[in-house]
Amino acid sequence: MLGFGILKGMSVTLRRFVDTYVGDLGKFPWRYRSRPVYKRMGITERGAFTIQYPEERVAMFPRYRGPLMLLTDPEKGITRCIGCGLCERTCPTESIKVTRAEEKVDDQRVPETYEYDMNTCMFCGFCVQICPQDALGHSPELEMGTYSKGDALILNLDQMLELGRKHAPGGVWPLEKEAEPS
Amino acid sequence: MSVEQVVFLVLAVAAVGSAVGVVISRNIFYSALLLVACLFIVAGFYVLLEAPFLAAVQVLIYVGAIAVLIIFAIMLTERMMSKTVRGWNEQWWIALIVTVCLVAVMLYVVVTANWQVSDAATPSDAIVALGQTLLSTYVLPFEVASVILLMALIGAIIIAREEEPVGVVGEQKEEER
Amino acid sequence: MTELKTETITINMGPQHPSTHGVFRLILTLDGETVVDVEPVVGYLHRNHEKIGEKNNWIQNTPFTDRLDYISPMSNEFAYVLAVEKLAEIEPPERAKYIRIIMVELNRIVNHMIAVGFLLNELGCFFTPMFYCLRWRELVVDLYEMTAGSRMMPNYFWIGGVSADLPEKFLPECKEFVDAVPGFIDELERLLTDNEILQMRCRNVGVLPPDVAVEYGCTGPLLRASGVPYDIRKAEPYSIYDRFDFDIAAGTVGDVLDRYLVRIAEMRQSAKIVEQALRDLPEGETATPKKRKFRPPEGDVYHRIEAPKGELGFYLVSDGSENPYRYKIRAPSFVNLQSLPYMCRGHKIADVVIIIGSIDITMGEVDR
Amino acid sequence: MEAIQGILEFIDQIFVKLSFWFSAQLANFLPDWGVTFIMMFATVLVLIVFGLASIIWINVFERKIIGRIQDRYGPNRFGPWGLLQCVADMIKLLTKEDVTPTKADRLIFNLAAVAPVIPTFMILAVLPFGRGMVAADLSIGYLYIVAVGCLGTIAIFMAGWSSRNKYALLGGMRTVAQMISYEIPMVLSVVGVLLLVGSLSMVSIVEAQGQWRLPFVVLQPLAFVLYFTAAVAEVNRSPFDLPEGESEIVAGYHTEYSGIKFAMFLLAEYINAFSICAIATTVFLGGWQGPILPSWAWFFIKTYFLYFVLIWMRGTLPRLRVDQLMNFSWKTLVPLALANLMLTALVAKLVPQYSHVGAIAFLVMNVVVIVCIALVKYPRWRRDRREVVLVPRTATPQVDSS
Repeated sequence: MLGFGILKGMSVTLRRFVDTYVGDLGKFPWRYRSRPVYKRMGITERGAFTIQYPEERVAMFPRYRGPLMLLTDPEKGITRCIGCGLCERTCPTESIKVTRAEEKVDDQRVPETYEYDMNTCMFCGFCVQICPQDALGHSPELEMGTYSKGDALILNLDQMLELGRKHAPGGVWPLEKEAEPS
Repeated sequence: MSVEQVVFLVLAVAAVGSAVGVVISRNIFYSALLLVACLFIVAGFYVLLEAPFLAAVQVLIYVGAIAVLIIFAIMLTERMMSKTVRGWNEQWWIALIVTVCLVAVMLYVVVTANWQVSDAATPSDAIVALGQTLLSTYVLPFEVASVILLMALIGAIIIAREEEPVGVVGEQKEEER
Repeated sequence: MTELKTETITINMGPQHPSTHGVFRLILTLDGETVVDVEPVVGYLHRNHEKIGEKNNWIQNTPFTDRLDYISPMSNEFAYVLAVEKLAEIEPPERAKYIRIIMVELNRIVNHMIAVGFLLNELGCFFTPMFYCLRWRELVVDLYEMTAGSRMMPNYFWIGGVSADLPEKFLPECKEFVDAVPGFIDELERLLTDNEILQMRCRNVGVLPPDVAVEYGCTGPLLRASGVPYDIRKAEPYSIYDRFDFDIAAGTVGDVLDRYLVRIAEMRQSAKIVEQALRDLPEGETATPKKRKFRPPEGDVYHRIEAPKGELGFYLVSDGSENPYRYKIRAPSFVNLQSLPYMCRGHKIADVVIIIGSIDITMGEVDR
Repeated sequence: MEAIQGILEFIDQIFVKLSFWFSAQLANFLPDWGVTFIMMFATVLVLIVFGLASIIWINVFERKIIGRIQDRYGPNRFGPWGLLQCVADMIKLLTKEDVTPTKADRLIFNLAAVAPVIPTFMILAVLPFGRGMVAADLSIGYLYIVAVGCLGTIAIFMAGWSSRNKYALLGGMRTVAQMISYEIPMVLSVVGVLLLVGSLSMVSIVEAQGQWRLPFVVLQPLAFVLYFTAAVAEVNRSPFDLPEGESEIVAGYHTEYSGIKFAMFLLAEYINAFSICAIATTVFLGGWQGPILPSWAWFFIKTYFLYFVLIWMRGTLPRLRVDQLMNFSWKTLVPLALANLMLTALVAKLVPQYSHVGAIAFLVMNVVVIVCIALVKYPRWRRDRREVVLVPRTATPQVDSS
């Protein structure tokens, strides 16, 4: 009636407007936090909520389902994968191809080739859950952009092992278990 | 030749040119736009005659309102949008006769009229004087004009009104089902 | 002069149009700005979902259901998983049941926030309420990511439980979120509910009388706004909905304003349910042991849930093999969209946009 | 003390002095008419450069404020604090392909892209930016603004028609209907002020407020609200941005325009929005009058404050519908403007001018009008309030589908 509703609404937006500046003051003079922040923003926190991406980087949640990586057993120094191919069979989009090597290493079967096609992967996580050896994990990688689709997004065995060594030196997934001292 | 005369000549040529354009243009939308241009140039004449008030009113009413209405009407009328509207029809000779007569009368007036030249300077507050004159000396014609305009408005509404008001949305739907 | 003859113009609204919620085409016949007829054209996003479902085995289907109504993935999974569990007679653990309820109700809040936000955006609020709503959606998808690992396509529900237990930080953060929801909704209402322009725009626009709504098979907030308090959570309680105390919001007129208000009221009720579920959450297992494949007995099943957009049902036929023999989805958006031409006729072109917004469709679900 | 005043005076008049100095320099080697001509040309150039340059900050200003309202930062990547964002946008627009649809009427299509910019710059000519800082103090000031303002209608209509696009046509039709309807309350609401001033000249309007020692917004608050509402509609800004309502008719009349031609429409829109704020400042907020700060600073402070309100409204309010828009103009704004005009005339006749009694009388008059409207509207608003029904427990409802 008579614009009171309009004024009420405008008071809300004005408050938000002022709040963003108050929030900025809180960050002063480090407007861009350079270290990764765990919490994207507080639930009751007010103020601007955008993350200034290249400067501010949010740490991924430990369970974040990124591209697959093959985990390495830190004690043995070889991968945990035995090349059984269960992941290949459970994958709904047929993105994984594994072949098993003829000879064993350290009394353990190992894969000869592993081909993971990120073009078709839907990141459902079935392969990780089904793996009997717990040899697969999701890497917290998120900048996997390339200039072309196709071969650039197909990872082979070495690349996946590399990802695993980089992100999960302890050789366990989810990464929250990694943090636990055991 | 003074600056005023040069400006007058330019304006006059532009005005006549656009007026001719209105008549001979095949595309009726172009005609309408040229009419706008013509009316706008006429406002320029008023400025030249040191009657800025009249110029502003000319632009406001003729360009801003009437010309827009004309364009609106053209655009919303069927078949007017096509680019080849014929410039004449069977009655062209009647129009020619009427036009010739009109031109003759106007020429006669122009030639025979006694054009008075006033030496008095234009009053600085012409608007105030104009307002006072309109509401004192010429109050009757002013009021009559407004009444006539009002009648025209009401008449237009009555003619355009539909006899049966369109039902409310809900009612229409009742029938459909 | 009884009637002025006017010419109608035909306008293609979509497939690329800012406010058709995806690739959706409307053929509008307009008389001036008044809509004479509407013909919705769907199918631009068709991707053989049901056929893919027959090719996949029973377990592999869950991540695909996320892609149906991508605004509320948890509800889709919930419906599918419940249907398979009903078919195979699997009973998930208690804790998993509560976790599911928490997720699905959070999902309802998110979905309604998106619906309300986009509706207001289509009313011309230049993204402000939408950004406020998206901010809150962000909080919920953070909770999803924390738990399931993915924001939009969580693939969290399993046949026989959920894929992982809740992480440590989930409970306090979820509690904090649920406590903050009513405050946020109050702010949203203060922002626009009393706004004169919104009231003018939404009042008596796109009225859907209750009997017509039932005839069209509308469900969800659309039906409830028309004044039919029908909610599957109450009408035939599935899972453990009979343990919670909540109300059904129903409108009185059935116009866009009512749908807006009903959605807002439902958000409050959902927050209430999550609160109760968090309070009663038992300890224990969250899933039956995982398998790669399983074979349900022969037979068919139809299970429906109250998804945020309406009745979401899965009809599954099993021939005892690893794959479903038939996999059919009753998608609420698709059915609710049928009432669009009825609601639009006689309104202005600007109303068509907000009526689409008030139905709350997701093209992923309509076209499948 | 006097020294300070002298400095303030100098800063106040710095632009005027600059222009005198410039013309004096010219007079050294040019005849009289040459100086006049060059000064005219220079003034026009300054106004145009001002108009173009102000886009650069107005645009960033607008986007940053909208961003802040929406809990975002707004542009902050290009230049310090993102201030050069507009430059980047301009480069993008200039290098874009200039598309003309095949079916479009080429001549008018191209002409229409330029046409709306001309009247917008013409309006700047009569705005007093500071004490003595006006390009042309026309005796018909406000009438000139209205007359020139209505030229934009035709340009937009040309754009809508010549695109041969149905969305553009709808947008064009909406624009014309809207602009014609809102011109009337816009003019009528200011007439009350003109009545108090007794002149149409923008400079006299500002000076009259100096004589009252009050801005007219105190004497005519209702007129101010009416003017601002109508003017916002006149320049197609939110919540009256129907001609380009992006959720309904894509982009309205400039749907088919791209690249530099699109930039021209944008330019016209921003300068128009600036102009209405400047006019409102001049007519209602006392123009360049204010203590201590130089006059032009006051003018810009007030104008940009109003511009902020404009952006604020854009960030908050939903859009009206076509028929409601027309209703609002003809059934609300016009009658109120007329009532305001008649009451103002009455009060102005009864009370002495430039007095406190007069000011109080005007204020009381406005309060009475507003209270009357409230009394009429309140019962209906109470009746129309809508709330949802909460049903605690139901079985499957039985619907009578007969």
